[in-house]
Amino acid sequence: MKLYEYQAKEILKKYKVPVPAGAVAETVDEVRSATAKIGKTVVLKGQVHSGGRGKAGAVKLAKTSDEAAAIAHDLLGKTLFFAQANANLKVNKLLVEEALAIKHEIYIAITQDRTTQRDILIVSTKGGMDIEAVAEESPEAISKTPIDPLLGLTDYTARNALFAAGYDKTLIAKTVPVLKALYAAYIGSDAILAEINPLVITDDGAVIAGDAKWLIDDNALYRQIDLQSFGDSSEDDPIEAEAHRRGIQYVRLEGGNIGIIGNGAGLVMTTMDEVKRAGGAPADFLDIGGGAKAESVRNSLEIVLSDPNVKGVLFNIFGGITRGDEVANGIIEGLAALDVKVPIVVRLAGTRAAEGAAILKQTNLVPAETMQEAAEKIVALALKN
Amino acid sequence: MKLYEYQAKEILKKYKVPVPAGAVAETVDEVRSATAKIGKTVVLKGQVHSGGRGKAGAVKLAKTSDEAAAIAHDLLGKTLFFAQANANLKVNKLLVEEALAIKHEIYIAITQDRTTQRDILIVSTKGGMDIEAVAEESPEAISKTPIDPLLGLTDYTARNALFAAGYDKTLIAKTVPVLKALYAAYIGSDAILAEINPLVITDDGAVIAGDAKWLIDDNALYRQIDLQSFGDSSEDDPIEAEAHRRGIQYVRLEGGNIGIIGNGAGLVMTTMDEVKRAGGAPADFLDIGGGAKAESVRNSLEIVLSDPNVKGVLFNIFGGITRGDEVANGIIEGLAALDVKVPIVVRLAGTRAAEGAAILKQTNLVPAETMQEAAEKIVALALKN
Amino acid sequence: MSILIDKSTKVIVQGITGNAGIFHTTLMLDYGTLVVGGVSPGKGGQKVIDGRVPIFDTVEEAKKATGATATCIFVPARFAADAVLEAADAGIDLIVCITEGIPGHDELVFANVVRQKGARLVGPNCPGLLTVGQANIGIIPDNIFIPGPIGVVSRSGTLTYESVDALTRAGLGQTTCVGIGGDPFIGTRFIDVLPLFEADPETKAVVMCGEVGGSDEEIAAEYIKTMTKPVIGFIAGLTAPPGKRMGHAGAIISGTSGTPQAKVDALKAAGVAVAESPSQIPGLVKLALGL
Amino acid sequence: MSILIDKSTKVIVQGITGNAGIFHTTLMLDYGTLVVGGVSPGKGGQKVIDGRVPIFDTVEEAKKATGATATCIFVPARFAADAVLEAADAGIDLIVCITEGIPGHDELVFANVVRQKGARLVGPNCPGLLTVGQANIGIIPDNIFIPGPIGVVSRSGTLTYESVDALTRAGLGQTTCVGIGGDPFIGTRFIDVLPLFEADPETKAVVMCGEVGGSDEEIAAEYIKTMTKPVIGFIAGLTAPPGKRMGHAGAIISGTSGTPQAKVDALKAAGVAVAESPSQIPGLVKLALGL
Repeated sequence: MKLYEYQAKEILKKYKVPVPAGAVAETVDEVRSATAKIGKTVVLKGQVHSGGRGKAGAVKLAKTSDEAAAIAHDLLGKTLFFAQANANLKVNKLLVEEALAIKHEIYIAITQDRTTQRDILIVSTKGGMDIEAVAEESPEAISKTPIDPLLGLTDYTARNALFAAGYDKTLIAKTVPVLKALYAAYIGSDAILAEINPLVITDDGAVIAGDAKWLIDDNALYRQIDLQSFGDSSEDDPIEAEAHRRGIQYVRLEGGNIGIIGNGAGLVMTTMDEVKRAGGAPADFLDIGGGAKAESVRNSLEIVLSDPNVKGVLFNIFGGITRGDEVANGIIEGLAALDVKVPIVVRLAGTRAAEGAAILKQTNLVPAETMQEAAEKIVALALKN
Repeated sequence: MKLYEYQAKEILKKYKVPVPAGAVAETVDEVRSATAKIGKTVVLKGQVHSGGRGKAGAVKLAKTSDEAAAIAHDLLGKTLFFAQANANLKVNKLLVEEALAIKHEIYIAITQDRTTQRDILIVSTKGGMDIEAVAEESPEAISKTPIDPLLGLTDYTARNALFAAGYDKTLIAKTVPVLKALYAAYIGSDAILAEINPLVITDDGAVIAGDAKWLIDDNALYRQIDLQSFGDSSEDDPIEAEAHRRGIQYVRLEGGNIGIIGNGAGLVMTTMDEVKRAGGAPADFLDIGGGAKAESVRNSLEIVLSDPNVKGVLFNIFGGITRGDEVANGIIEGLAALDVKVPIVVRLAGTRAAEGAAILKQTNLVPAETMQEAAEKIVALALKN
Repeated sequence: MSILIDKSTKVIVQGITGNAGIFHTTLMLDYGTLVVGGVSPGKGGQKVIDGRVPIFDTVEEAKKATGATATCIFVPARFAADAVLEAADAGIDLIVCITEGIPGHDELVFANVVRQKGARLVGPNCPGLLTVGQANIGIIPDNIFIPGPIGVVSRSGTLTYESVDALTRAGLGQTTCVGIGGDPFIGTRFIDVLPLFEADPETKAVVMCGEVGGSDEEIAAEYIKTMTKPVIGFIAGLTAPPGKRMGHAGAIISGTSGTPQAKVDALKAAGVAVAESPSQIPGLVKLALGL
Repeated sequence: MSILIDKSTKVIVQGITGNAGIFHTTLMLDYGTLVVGGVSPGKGGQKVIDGRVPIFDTVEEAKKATGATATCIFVPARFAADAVLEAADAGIDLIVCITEGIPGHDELVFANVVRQKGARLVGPNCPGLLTVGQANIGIIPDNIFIPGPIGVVSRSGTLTYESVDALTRAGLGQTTCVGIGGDPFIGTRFIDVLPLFEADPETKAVVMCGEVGGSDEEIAAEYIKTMTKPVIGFIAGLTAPPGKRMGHAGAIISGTSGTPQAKVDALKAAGVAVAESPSQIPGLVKLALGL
């Protein structure tokens, strides 16, 4: 789950990571009063799920309340293009924060690393820059340090990570506690990414989180009661959002024309690949999961068909726990409830495949023996359509 | 550092271990209003650093505010004998708590265990009883379970400890979270003992800490800012309390007549033993520590002499970091500042022992070559005195 | 011979009294798996599945009473980490965790603990493993297998079944099939399974099914260069877009990492015959074995 | 021969730039100890003690640059746990922690980590260890030692010096002297040191100084029953009252546990000659060695 900067900063505050004085605002009046309360130059930052907000024109400085109000008037409700997200996103909220007197900026992130099977602490002394660009231009300015999951981020680990990135030695003692607090926030919120870019060292020596990018582990949301309300799918693809609400594993794919429904992630991906090999373009990834019941099959069909680009649907089920007859019944239910105008090819194998095939005989669905045959058939039918 | 029950329960509350509704009171009026606020039968418990308070008459039930006030009038300021502490202790505060409707009582403790080099969770299904008595009479009702310091108290460890003690299986699911919260409180407060006896399961199925005994690791007080004010030495021996204030490692020994000052815990204990072998009785343990300066030597002498039972003082210094001349100067300073009426024997060995001996030649202190000789000399002089 | 499990492996099932636990334990027993007990805290002393399987309150008790060396975990995601830790602490050697949806932080913790205890974890979020004709620990449908010389290892469940089914239809039987799981953090990776197949005298060739995300296939490719036995590979997700999680928590292309092409290239460079479709797998196996 | 350290042991000092660090490192060097570096975060690149000892920011760097296998920790109590963990993580084999007053919880944590890493911790709250004529790691005054056949192990600092001094005056020299420390949780206990002396061909007899608190002496007594070399014991605190901490955090009689009499009895039952006073130790050693 992606968080907005202002939400991430609420987490940071809870774990005593210093953040700039500030408030989130939804109206021009709120921006005006927040600016007045801060009482010095502020920065106004549009709250969207994307980086590169400065380049998109969603970050502005204001010296006075009037100036802030004018900017807010312009930005609130405006839709801007964010290159990093490759999307037009609407600015619904502004984070109003004191502008910091920046002496140094560094980049700090903690994230789960698959290679080391650890959380890693990433430090770059080139703060404010995109980490991938730094990795190419000055790799010596970056350190990546695995964190022992049982000990957590110890003082020496944090310190050594800063030394390794070539950080100013005189600033280490005051930066280590901030890194430890960040780690506590990361673990405490079940984050899979906590990125502070920049971490600002101010003219008067304070260490403050300037920005924050934060991803929460969806699998851990059950125990993050306070964070559940932070979820906001308004920027997501509407079909994906609807599938998510119904608890269906669905990913919409750009430029596709064949809807894909299968059981098991690997099989569904392989089905997508087969459709491509057969000359079609997969329009989605949809995994009905193990042991799916008729209702979820019907639901899945409805989700896939709600994409107007879909010219045909391919069901590919290899039954293990999932039973072919149960899937067939779900398809029948779906056909009855929905006004289906595109061809559907169904390939059933494994547990109760024969029973499923028998059920589907009464319909005008096209059966297939193998995945390859199914892919070829649906592409042919959909193109003909 | 020992805590009073009401202080321990503040820690428990912070870590979400359920405790009875209640308040601590120092006056009859406070007891009356606390009772009224609770609005049902209360138990009044004298706050002293001792167990066995019921038997000492420091725990009473009261059905009404008037009854509570009458008991408070009687108990507050009263000095009672507590067999467990083997001391007369004054009741300065009362904890006023709702009386629980007790269905079951068990005993739970977490403490540091030297044998396993772990924290251990101790469960006894004979709650409300002294654990040592249960250990003798029904050892099968007790389980002792080591806790992995890196994982903390896991669900299964807590569960298995309860199973091992023969705890009612139907109560396990609701007791495990309380044990985990207790462990969090234990670790979070740097406790070396957290004992809940009894842990009460009420008629309506709640699991509540009825009593609490709590010891904090003195070495960790630097990071337990909130707990530092919980220290209360009013019940301690006054000379020990004064030594503690001055940062001196001093233990007063009952029935002694020879004051002991040395460097290093093992050496001081051995000096005590030698004095006993020589026919004397050590009056204290005092370790001036490594590298002691003249001032702390003078301070130590003052502490030891403030015990009126002391008929003679034995200095036993084996110099390593500690220098014989520095110690000698401290003794000279002490003699000048204090009106010393008892004999003093000084044995200096190791680093700068000869220089120290030279300094002490100007005094009427009695030198000794060995520990044994020193012990024999001071006993002879003190008895003659 | 076989790898990891055989008919003498004594297995307990944690979370046996849930629906999935009862259902799959029955299938495991029917296949001949030596399921010697189950664990369900508070239900110790009962028996399930027509009195065939005794229940214990704790893994420690179950191990003591039965001598089990393997466990199969079916408990829900929020209790699964604790179940893995309990099994490791009790000295179980092989811990198979079927459960899906466990928080990543919990996985990092228990993977470390299992390693420290010297145990082996398969999964989580995996279908388990099956040694043909001997034992089945998990949820793999057993009726698609026939005995033979092919070892199978895969990150995906149903894709494995598809591949095994294709092998079986082509008359190519299997030794052991290991579903290592689709999460980013799993206890047993390709690199851990391949040496076991390499050392198993009964296994003559290995089929390895990977997918987008991570670099476990690339790491495995380095090892494959040193293997004497042929490996036939398949990578799912050639059409998966970057930045999107494809069902499995681990199936995601992050920036330049985890792309299918890098995996295919690494495998080919290691001499692996990479199938473009599961249907090609049997042919490539026959070619490799000179059949 | 000797145990644990000798003149070829490369040592670094953590917390070298503090007063105690500089003072004792100088003494260690003067004794001939191979101190190859110091660690003081932020002061890497400097040199101390007349340019003889280079300083590093991290233990890892120090180890890499010097090949050190041992460390001596002088950092203050609130930073000591982190220093031990850093040393263990960097792969240091022998970690000697002089620091007193470390919270017990921290000790429980790092003792476990050190054990998992396969390293050895001596201390904390100990004077360190000295191999006569070869190396001194810690704060033991070296001028009381002469070479000879006696191994010494003790929970106490100055009591050890007293005992060693008595041996030396009686012409009984020493191999290695290990101060294991006075805290309840220490990395190396009697039971860990005695087998090393038993295996050391140069050590002919062992002097072991215990004190009230805990049961390490009783545990050691069980092992002593199997030893071929004579052990001479002493227990401090016969007059220590129960329930009172005697200076050392570990020197406390709790209920019926940790009494001096139980220790004396256990040692005597194991055939140990127990001295009633340190002054008796040399005589008992001579008796045991037939001198």
